[in-house]
Amino acid sequence: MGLSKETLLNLYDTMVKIRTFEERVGEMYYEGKLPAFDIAAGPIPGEMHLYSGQEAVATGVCANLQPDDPVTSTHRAHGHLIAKGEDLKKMMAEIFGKETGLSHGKGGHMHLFDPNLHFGCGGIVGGGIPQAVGAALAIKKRGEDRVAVSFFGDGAANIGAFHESLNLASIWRLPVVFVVEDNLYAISVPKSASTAVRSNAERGAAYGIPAVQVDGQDVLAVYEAAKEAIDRARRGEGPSLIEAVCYRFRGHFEGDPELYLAKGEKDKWKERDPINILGSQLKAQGLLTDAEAEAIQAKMTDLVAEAEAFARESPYPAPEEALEHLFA
Amino acid sequence: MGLSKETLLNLYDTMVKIRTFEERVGEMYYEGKLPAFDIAAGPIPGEMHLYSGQEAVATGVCANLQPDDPVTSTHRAHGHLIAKGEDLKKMMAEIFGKETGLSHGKGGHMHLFDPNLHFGCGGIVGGGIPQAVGAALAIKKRGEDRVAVSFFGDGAANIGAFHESLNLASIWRLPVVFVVEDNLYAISVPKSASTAVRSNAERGAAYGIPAVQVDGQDVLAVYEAAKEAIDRARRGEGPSLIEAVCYRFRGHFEGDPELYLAKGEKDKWKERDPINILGSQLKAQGLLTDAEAEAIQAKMTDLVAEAEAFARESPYPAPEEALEHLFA
Amino acid sequence: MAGERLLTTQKAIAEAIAQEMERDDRVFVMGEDIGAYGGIFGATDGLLAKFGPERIMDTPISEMGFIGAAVGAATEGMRPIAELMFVDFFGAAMDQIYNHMAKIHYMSGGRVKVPMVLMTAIGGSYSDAAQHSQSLYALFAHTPGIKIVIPSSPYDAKGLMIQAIRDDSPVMYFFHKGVLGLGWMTPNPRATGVVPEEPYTIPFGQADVKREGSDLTILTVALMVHRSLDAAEQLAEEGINAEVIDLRTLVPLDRETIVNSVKKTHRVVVVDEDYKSFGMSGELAAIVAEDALDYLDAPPKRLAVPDVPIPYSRPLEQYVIPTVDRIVAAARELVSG
Amino acid sequence: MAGERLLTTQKAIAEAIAQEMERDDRVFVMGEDIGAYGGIFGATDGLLAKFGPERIMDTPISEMGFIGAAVGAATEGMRPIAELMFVDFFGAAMDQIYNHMAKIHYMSGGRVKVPMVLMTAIGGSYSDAAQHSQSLYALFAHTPGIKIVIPSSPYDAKGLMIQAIRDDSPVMYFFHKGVLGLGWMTPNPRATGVVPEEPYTIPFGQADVKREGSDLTILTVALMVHRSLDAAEQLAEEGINAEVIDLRTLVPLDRETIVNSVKKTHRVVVVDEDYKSFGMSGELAAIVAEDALDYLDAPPKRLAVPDVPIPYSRPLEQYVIPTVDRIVAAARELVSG
Ligand SMILES: Cc1ncc(C[n+]2csc(CCOP(=O)(O)OP(=O)(O)O)c2C)c(N)n1
Ligand SMILES: Cc1ncc(C[n+]2csc(CCOP(=O)(O)OP(=O)(O)O)c2C)c(N)n1
Ligand SMILES: [Mg+2]
Ligand SMILES: [Mg+2]
Repeated sequence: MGLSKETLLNLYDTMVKIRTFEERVGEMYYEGKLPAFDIAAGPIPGEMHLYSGQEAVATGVCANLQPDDPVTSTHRAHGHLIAKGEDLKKMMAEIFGKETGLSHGKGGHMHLFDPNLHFGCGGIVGGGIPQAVGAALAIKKRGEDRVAVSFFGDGAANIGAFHESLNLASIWRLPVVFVVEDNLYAISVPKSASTAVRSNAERGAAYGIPAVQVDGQDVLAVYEAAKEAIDRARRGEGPSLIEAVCYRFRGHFEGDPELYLAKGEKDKWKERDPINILGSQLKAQGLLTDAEAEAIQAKMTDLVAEAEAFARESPYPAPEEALEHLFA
Repeated sequence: MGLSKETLLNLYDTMVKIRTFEERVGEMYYEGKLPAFDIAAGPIPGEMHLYSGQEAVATGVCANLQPDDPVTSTHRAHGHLIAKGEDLKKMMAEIFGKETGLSHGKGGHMHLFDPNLHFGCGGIVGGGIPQAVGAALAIKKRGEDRVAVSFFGDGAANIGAFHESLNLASIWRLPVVFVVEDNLYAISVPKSASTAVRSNAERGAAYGIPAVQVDGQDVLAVYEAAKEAIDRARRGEGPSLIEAVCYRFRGHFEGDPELYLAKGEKDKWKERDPINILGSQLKAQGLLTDAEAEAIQAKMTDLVAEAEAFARESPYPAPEEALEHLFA
Repeated sequence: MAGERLLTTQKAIAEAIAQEMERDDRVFVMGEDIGAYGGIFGATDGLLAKFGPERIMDTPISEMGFIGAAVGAATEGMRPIAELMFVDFFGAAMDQIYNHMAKIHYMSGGRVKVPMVLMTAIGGSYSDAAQHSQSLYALFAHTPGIKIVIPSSPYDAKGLMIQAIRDDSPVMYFFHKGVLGLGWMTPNPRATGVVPEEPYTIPFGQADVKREGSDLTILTVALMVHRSLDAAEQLAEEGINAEVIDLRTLVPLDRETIVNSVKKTHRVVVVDEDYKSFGMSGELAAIVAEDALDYLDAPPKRLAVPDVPIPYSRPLEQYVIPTVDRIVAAARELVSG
Repeated sequence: MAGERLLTTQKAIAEAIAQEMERDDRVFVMGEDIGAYGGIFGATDGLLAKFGPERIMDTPISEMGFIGAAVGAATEGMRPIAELMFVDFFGAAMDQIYNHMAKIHYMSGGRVKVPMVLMTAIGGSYSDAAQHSQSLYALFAHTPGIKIVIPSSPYDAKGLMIQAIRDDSPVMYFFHKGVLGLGWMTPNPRATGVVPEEPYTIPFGQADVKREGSDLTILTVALMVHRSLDAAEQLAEEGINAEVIDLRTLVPLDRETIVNSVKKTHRVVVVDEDYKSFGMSGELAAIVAEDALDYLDAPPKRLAVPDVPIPYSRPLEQYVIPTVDRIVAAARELVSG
């Protein structure tokens, strides 16, 4: 495809940023919860779904987006929001439930919103898909060349909202790209037990929507497929579907015993770490040295540490604020 | 296909029976409502969706079914239930809201149930589809060779329940046949404005389900496609989808101004009346004379008149019965 | 007389939408059969011809999809009106209504707005049976984050619709089929009334005392306002003076008007076409008990659908949905008993 | 001591299901992650190994589909148990729950039975935020045709689950995450208790007086039973004797026990983890006003989520979900005020 060095290094940066954020959140999550795990305790209470392993998908797609392109995401949203360009401090503060967070602590890890980045997500599987269609409808009505993207999982492709949304997007020829992140599981249920076709790309035809399956560990493959789909949408040629086959390196959520995995399965996938794949390519092409890679990692570690410090030092919202923001 | 004369005449009989029933209901519906139409007045209050024109679909499918094969239907259910073999008296009494009706007057025209015929329907588009999947699941669990059928419209194929149900039926390889009655409209919205594919048969592939489109005005074509699908299900080879292209000869419901129809459209379709199509074939093959056809019509007129008399003479339920049957 | 133009409630709603669409090009309508058909209950009658298919959009039967799309369009700055043809179909869309439309503003800490109207038809009494006759407003009033509007008159219908469209929060607007003045419904003289031509708004949270009285308070909404007014006329002949309060919006609720009326009359009956238990009638009785306990001369009474689905057959349906006669009887009992 | 076996609520539920599955081969379970995972909240823990994948069926994320399939299997004579992982997801399945599961028996004039159990997790207090912390039982209790069961103890959980499975009507069985005794939730000693090994049933419609008292009545369910008992202990130290009534089932509702208790204590507070308005707290206050008005020494009090979505941040969440301290304060105010 001949991407510029800058673009390639940006992709690498973003993936490292996401991974670093997620792994640090994953560590902090257990603070205060052990030895007898108490989900309500510690600086980060509640459920926690991390994105480690899937970085190539968010990164490859969002590299083609502008800040004002609407994105809807899922319960596993950190990676998408970081790739969209969010300030880590506000994100982390929200995950800590602090006043300085994106939603002043009301949303939390599963409900990250930023109107400046036109980003929303939520904890209901399939919930974001119709909303991306609606965002695309708004774009089309205004005659803009923005494009909406909806990220969701292989599991979500079996819920009714998927069907209705793809059909609507097609009949109205909307500028929206549906990105199925096929990480092989919906919690413990493997795709083979939940999905009547091998690839959701086969479902595009049921809506007259161009659809492809790509290697979701290969950020360049994702980038290319996304570019094609997003450009098509910007040109007013309607929706597309991309299924990116990927893998999550942590449990469905933190604390997942992962008893449903085959022995050695995860290790095998870790050999296809998206960061290493791009890193090796860049190094082979002389675009990245080991020292540079270390510097990138160090930079991201610092950024995440700053975000952490910000979140820790920020105050909690006053309890009575619970009653605010019900109505606009 | 070489159907026996008996089978062929049964198909003819059933279609005439449905048509006669529907047209008479359509007449009686206006009793007491005019001159200023009042939907709540007359012997048959409420909405009324008639099946005239689509008789070949119910008839061709149900001719392959046994009384204990579960069927779920829609708001336009009379035809399916008659084809399934229901007693017209109890049906008519229910439509009149009488104590002697199938549901003692509690259900009405849109909610016809008969556990003896394993028949259910309802007024929510898409509502019956998952229930047919569940019936098929029960059959499979018991190792029976029964088969479940779900009838629904072209409009219903765009609701989420369709997607979820077809996927479930496929992954569990259930004995269920999905019959899409494509009568070109969902109320006023033409299929072309609602459906991203030309035929819902194209959607079978999204679930790995064999799917065909047939001429829904030709009862023999429907019979043949249904036989293949139903036999496949009975053999334990899983679900199928049939889209039957047909046309409703009356409005969506009684009182529909039908302003959305193209001029002359309905007349053209009436030239393809399913009863006439089969009638001509039978006559051409010497299996039916004009006199026999008239006799069949007379018999059905009598049957419907008997049902009408029964319904009219039956008492209304006592008001307090409204409080009964909430729980089993 | 000038300004004394008469309209049906249905036409008042359609006019409100049309005027707001003219004023604000972010407003558009989505729903099933709202275009060529004009909406099954006429709420968009004539609008397709005026505004074209880009702004009056017929949808497939995909309630989750198009109501969710309305949410997404609203968060992107449009002001959609979505029609759910009958409230009874809410189950096909409830996730978007409940977890998204109602909650996004709050979950975003007030940063994202969802300015949309979800309008829907409610009510029975014409034998449309268990899946097409429900009222259900209490179910949505129980949901934090949705304003609940239920007009009973042409005048209120127009003013409340314009208010709803201009509101920056999600509003559910319930129109009862029996108050619309449709040509094919049971004739209802109260469904036609004076409606000013120019746009106007009616603030939410202001109950309307549709009839003043001193002997008891009737709290109600929608078609039951009409039946309560009819009942009040009959009661007046017996010397019983009923005050009839049309709540108009359940969220926000005009607690003050309710409580003051009961403090004045000392007796209250809630007349409700929704199911009885865990709904509006309980909430209102509870409010009265909380705020006017010492003023009550009799226990609050509740007349509502007695916790069964709406049956089809006419005598059965008439047994469960409050009628003028039963309102009269309840009021009489309350005052005398 | 013989028969004094201790179990957590979660294990009591799983045992109840297992025993009924052994007794009746029409019983099977469908849901997301109920097989190898054993259910996110352990309600089917160990059952896959015992009964195999034909009877413990993992489903795709297709709530409308598989809950509708449970309805269809039930009408065909099976006795399915469907798990909706969190009640918050009901919106994805509500049409099948509301218009079909709840109504088919009635609409068929009693001819078709829908013997199924829909079990689901409720409740918050662990920062799972707006879409994973709701209680919502009132919303389903408002729906005619569903029995509503909400156990708070291991003993009740087993007996009520067996009763639910044997019932010929649809039953919704709500287990609060905080009463299950899960190893990864905030420890709760009341989540472990004596549970007989043999199967037993507890009839629906019988509230359980979990603590007798004379000064006020606390009406509640689920985790709020535990918090109310904790509050009652604190109140006892102050000389206030609270009666704590665990309603156990909302439909049918044990009106008699409620009313008799209030007639005895003359004061009532409803403690409710669901949203305040148009819900359980209103219904119970209304019932008390209807049937025990003259016995009330003070207006009924309602402690519930103050009509906002459940916020994520700990101090915010603790502000909206009733805590022991706030129950104590409300009771104190009620008795002294
Ligand atoms: C409607 C709904 N059903 C079920 C759940 C519970 N749940 C949360 S995430 C999840 C699995 C989602 O799988 P997938 O879509 O593949 O995304 P992944 O977690 O693999 O990223 C489930 C079942 C939910 N949140 N919403
Ligand atoms: C979930 C739901 N949405 C909308 C409706 C209103 N409605 C009743 S029938 C109908 C059209 C159905 O079209 P189709 O499925 O093609 O069946 P047909 O009427 O043509 O037989 C609509 C929109 C409904 N009953 N349920
Ligand atoms: Mg997945
Ligand atoms: Mg149709």
